[in-house]
Amino acid sequence: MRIGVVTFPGSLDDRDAARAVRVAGGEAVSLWHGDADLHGVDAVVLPGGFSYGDYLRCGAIARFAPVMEPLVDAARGGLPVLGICNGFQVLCESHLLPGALIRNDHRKFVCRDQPLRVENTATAWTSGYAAGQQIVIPLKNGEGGYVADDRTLDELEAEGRVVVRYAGDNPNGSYRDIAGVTNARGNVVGLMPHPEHAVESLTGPTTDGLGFFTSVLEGLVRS
Amino acid sequence: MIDTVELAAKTPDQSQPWDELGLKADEYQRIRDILGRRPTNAELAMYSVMWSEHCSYKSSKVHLRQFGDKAPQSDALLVGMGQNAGVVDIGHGYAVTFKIESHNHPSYVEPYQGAATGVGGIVRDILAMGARPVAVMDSLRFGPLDADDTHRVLPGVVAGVGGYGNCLGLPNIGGEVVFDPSYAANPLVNALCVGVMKHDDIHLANATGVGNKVVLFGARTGGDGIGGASILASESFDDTKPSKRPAVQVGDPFMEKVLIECCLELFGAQVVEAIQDLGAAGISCATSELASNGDGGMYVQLEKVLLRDPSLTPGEIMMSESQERMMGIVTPENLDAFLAITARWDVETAVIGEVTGTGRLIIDWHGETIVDVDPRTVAHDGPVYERPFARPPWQDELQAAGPEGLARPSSGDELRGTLLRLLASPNLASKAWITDQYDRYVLGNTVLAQPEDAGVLRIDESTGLGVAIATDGNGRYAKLDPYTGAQLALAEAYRNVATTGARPLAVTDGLNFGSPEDPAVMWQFAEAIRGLADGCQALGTPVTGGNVSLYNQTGDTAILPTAIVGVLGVLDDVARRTPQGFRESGQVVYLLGETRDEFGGSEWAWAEHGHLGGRPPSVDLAAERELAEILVNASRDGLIDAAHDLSDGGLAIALVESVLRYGVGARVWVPDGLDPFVFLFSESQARAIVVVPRSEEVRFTDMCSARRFPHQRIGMVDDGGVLDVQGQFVVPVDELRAAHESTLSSTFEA
Amino acid sequence: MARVVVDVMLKPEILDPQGKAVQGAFGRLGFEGVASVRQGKRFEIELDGEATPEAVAEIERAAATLLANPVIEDFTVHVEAGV
Amino acid sequence: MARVVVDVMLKPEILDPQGKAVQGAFGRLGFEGVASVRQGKRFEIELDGEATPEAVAEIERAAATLLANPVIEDFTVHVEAGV
Ligand SMILES: Nc1ncnc2c1ncn2[C@@H]1O[C@H](COP(=O)(O)OP(=O)(O)O)[C@@H](O)[C@H]1O
Ligand SMILES: [Mg+2]
Repeated sequence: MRIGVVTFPGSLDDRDAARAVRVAGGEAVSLWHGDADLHGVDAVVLPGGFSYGDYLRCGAIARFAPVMEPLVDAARGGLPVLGICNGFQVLCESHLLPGALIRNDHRKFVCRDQPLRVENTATAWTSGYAAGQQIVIPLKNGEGGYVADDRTLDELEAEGRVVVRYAGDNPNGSYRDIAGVTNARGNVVGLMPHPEHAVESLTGPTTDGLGFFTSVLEGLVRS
Repeated sequence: MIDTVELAAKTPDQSQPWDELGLKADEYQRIRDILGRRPTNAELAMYSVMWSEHCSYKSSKVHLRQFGDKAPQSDALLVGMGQNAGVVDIGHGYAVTFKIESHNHPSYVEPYQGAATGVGGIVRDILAMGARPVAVMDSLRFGPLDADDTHRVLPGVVAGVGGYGNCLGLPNIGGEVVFDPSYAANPLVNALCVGVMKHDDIHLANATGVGNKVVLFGARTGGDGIGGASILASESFDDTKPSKRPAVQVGDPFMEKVLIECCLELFGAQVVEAIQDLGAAGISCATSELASNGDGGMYVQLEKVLLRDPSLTPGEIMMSESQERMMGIVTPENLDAFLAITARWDVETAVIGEVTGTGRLIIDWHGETIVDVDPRTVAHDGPVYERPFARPPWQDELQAAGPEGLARPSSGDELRGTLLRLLASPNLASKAWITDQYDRYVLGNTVLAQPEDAGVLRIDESTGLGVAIATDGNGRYAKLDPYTGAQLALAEAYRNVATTGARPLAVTDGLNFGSPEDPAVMWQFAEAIRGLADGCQALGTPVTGGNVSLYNQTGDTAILPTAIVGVLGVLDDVARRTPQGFRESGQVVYLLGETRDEFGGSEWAWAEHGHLGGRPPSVDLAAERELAEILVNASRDGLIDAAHDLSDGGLAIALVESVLRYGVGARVWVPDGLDPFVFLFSESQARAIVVVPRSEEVRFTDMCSARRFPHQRIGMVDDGGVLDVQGQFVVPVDELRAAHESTLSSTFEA
Repeated sequence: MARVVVDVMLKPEILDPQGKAVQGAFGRLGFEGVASVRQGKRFEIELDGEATPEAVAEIERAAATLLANPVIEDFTVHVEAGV
Repeated sequence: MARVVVDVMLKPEILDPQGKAVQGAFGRLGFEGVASVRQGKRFEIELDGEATPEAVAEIERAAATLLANPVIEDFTVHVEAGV
């Protein structure tokens, strides 16, 4: 199974995302921001980093990259897409996911090992987890506060579209402790914490993040 | 009007502001002698900045030579001092380059940008060697934690280090934070970068090959950091210009990230002969160093430089310290391919000149020659000072006022209170409030990072080959005895690296001192270098490069003499690294090394009594070597599960740090014949604690005995949730954690 | 040459951590009488030519798609006089 | 109740990476005729009472110490009409 990893100018965790795909048993395909072609991949990861320096707003400029045109269409057509950190911000800016990410409430960059609760195991990227499972993966960002208006939040809750929630202290002021959400169809998932940094016990705090990548690979095999 | 070479020859008596530019009368005269005429404005700017202390090392050169003269024989050194950074062979065809750079004064003026551009600058140095930067570290010194100025400077510096490094995608794998009144108004911000390449990819910044193109690429040139040189514009030639250019350089880490990828693609495609980063003195420095390191000359058309501010004068363009710029030497055949790569990365590029065979550096501005010099006279043959130095008269008195008379805790309760207060003291408190602002995960190769003894990186995924790096420096020890103090910094960094299981290989240093014009400071400086060079010889770890920062003082008061030493070590398989935390109940804690009654310069004397006097702990480099071998062998053979070196605050602090890592408990007993206070808080060197699984105890102790290295069984790891120093006191782990972790956050979150 | 200014502010219902922090700092520094502080962005856009209605309409379009995120932000556009 | 606005911009000679990035995006998105973009901050400060000269002077003092970094930024303060 071929999973594309997009590199925007300023993407940082693209190598890590590709490594995670390989560790999970998939083939990682690099996709270039300026190339409006998905090269037939079976799923796409938008990695973390500071695309365009996070200038203006995180993800605001990357959203207009040529690669995003086919990506947005494919995502609407059901292609599994995972946005991690900056990738989540790009998905929100592209309106593939609701809400937005703003400056952390403590106004600092924060890097820590973050406990999360997996709330929705029906998405393409979380089917391998048990409902309510607690996992620990790295969180690292300056603008990770998830915000949306009350109606949107209520809708997300009602439809079970909150995918992961911060467990323990809320690290950034995210409304309703939301760490990640999905679209209605469950193929597009975005989250601030970094599952790709928790796939090897040597370099990660845990290997709890691997499930995101094995979930999508298993789903692709099944279909 | 532009001051040309022609005009300069005709107007020998034209007065020039050499004084304001920081040149001495004899230096100005020497420039006239070299040129056989007065310098042009642009030449004056160029010489003044290249002959400054910062660029020319004129006060330090005579001492720094010892690093070369005394360098131990080492097969590992591929490129030694003198280039942008030294290069070390780590095996399997891999080479590593690393270096420290200071950005002290700019970080005081504008903490965020000063620190950010400090990180940016050292990363470009590493990149220029042909290496991919893979991690950064930061070594910081501030005034007292409760000083107003620290509240202005520290958050900005930390945000700047993080803001730049995080955005560049370089994990921060370690550093230090120290508070001392001497750094008030003189904070130290030293950044270290480490890069990796294959042996074949090493590039030296030399301009060779007549006809090769000189290319400037990256950010546009603006008025950054040319405060001094703007004197030339405002005072003598063109009064209509703004008299003050911004001295503050602003960094654009996004530009630098793109520049890194672009440069690595240029190297990889083999379309560039050499790349030089632009740092201090900008184009002046890059052109004169490239030409001087090469075999010919260089011709530059300065008007081809792309400008952000079109009002800059030629002198200012040459001096500008705008960040995120690189200069490349490209053969004419490769130029198109070079430009295609920079275009792909949206990096603006201008061909500004070429390599010549004239032996001269000639710079034209719209067809008129404004610089015509022998580049060596600018870049290499600057003034060299043998500044007078003398052991200060107060040194004896300071050493005589030892810590012997200070009141010591004796009861178990007093020892307990001492421990809790020390844990919360600014220098020993957890630095997590700071390091949590740094990304340590990016690139996915960080095996150990803060709060471990050293940062450990995986270099090669297939073999597990990796490196460990630690930086250390103790200005209080060095104040008491600069020779010993520098060796103590070296010994600690060396020990920290070995503690993780890595074999120490090479050294970089950041020497931060007061004014070299003060003979007492110059003595501290000379002694520190002598100590470090001797120490490196004894440990077999050559100095590969470093940085000197002088004039760190307020009025007549210099900062503590601060030699920061970075040691690089290699691990054949990072899976074997030894972490610092206790984890498994039932394992045995050993103390390695000899504990003496040593409290001169200690954290205890300082934090509890505000006392600094006496002698620092004694150095025994042979013992350090022996200890390192034990730690490295034990890690390789799987004899130990955890290790932590002993340094500031002694055994008690190390124990707490190891216990807190995974929140276990430990029971410890005081060995017979040792005073509990000395056991817990002495700062004797060449010591570490290790945790040995029961099954390996015999093999481990046999190894220590065979080497006649002191080792004592002092405790057990347990899951009781307390630190129990038997017969003395018991403290719950939660109480230890609260004491350790609240100091910085309660200060800066108020 | 003309200058168009775009001001972008977070919608009132969205938490503004920076504004809140500034407000807190006002209090600590003894500046009295401040009921609330909101922090937003100001873009100064220099045009090559005049600020014709068409040029301003273009900037308005840019503000709505790029400079502001309509999910959380409101914006205003105005031509700055006398530049 | 009155509103005082403080606009903070980087000094003209200081590099503005954000403005540069926005300008680049303008170009790629096909917005023509933009010579330069600078990005700064806008603070909207609601006062409890009227914008008396004393109150505005207070805000000006705060702007110089708290809202702007005088090493690299300039600021302007004005009272917003009709709030
Ligand atoms: N400014 C900093 N940047 C990154 N890491 C830091 C910094 N300051 C301290 N650390 C890390 O915190 C841990 C504790 O620091 P310290 O007590 O100085 O270590 P040691 O005494 O072993 O040298 C180490 O892992 C160190 O690398
Ligand atoms: Mg240590």
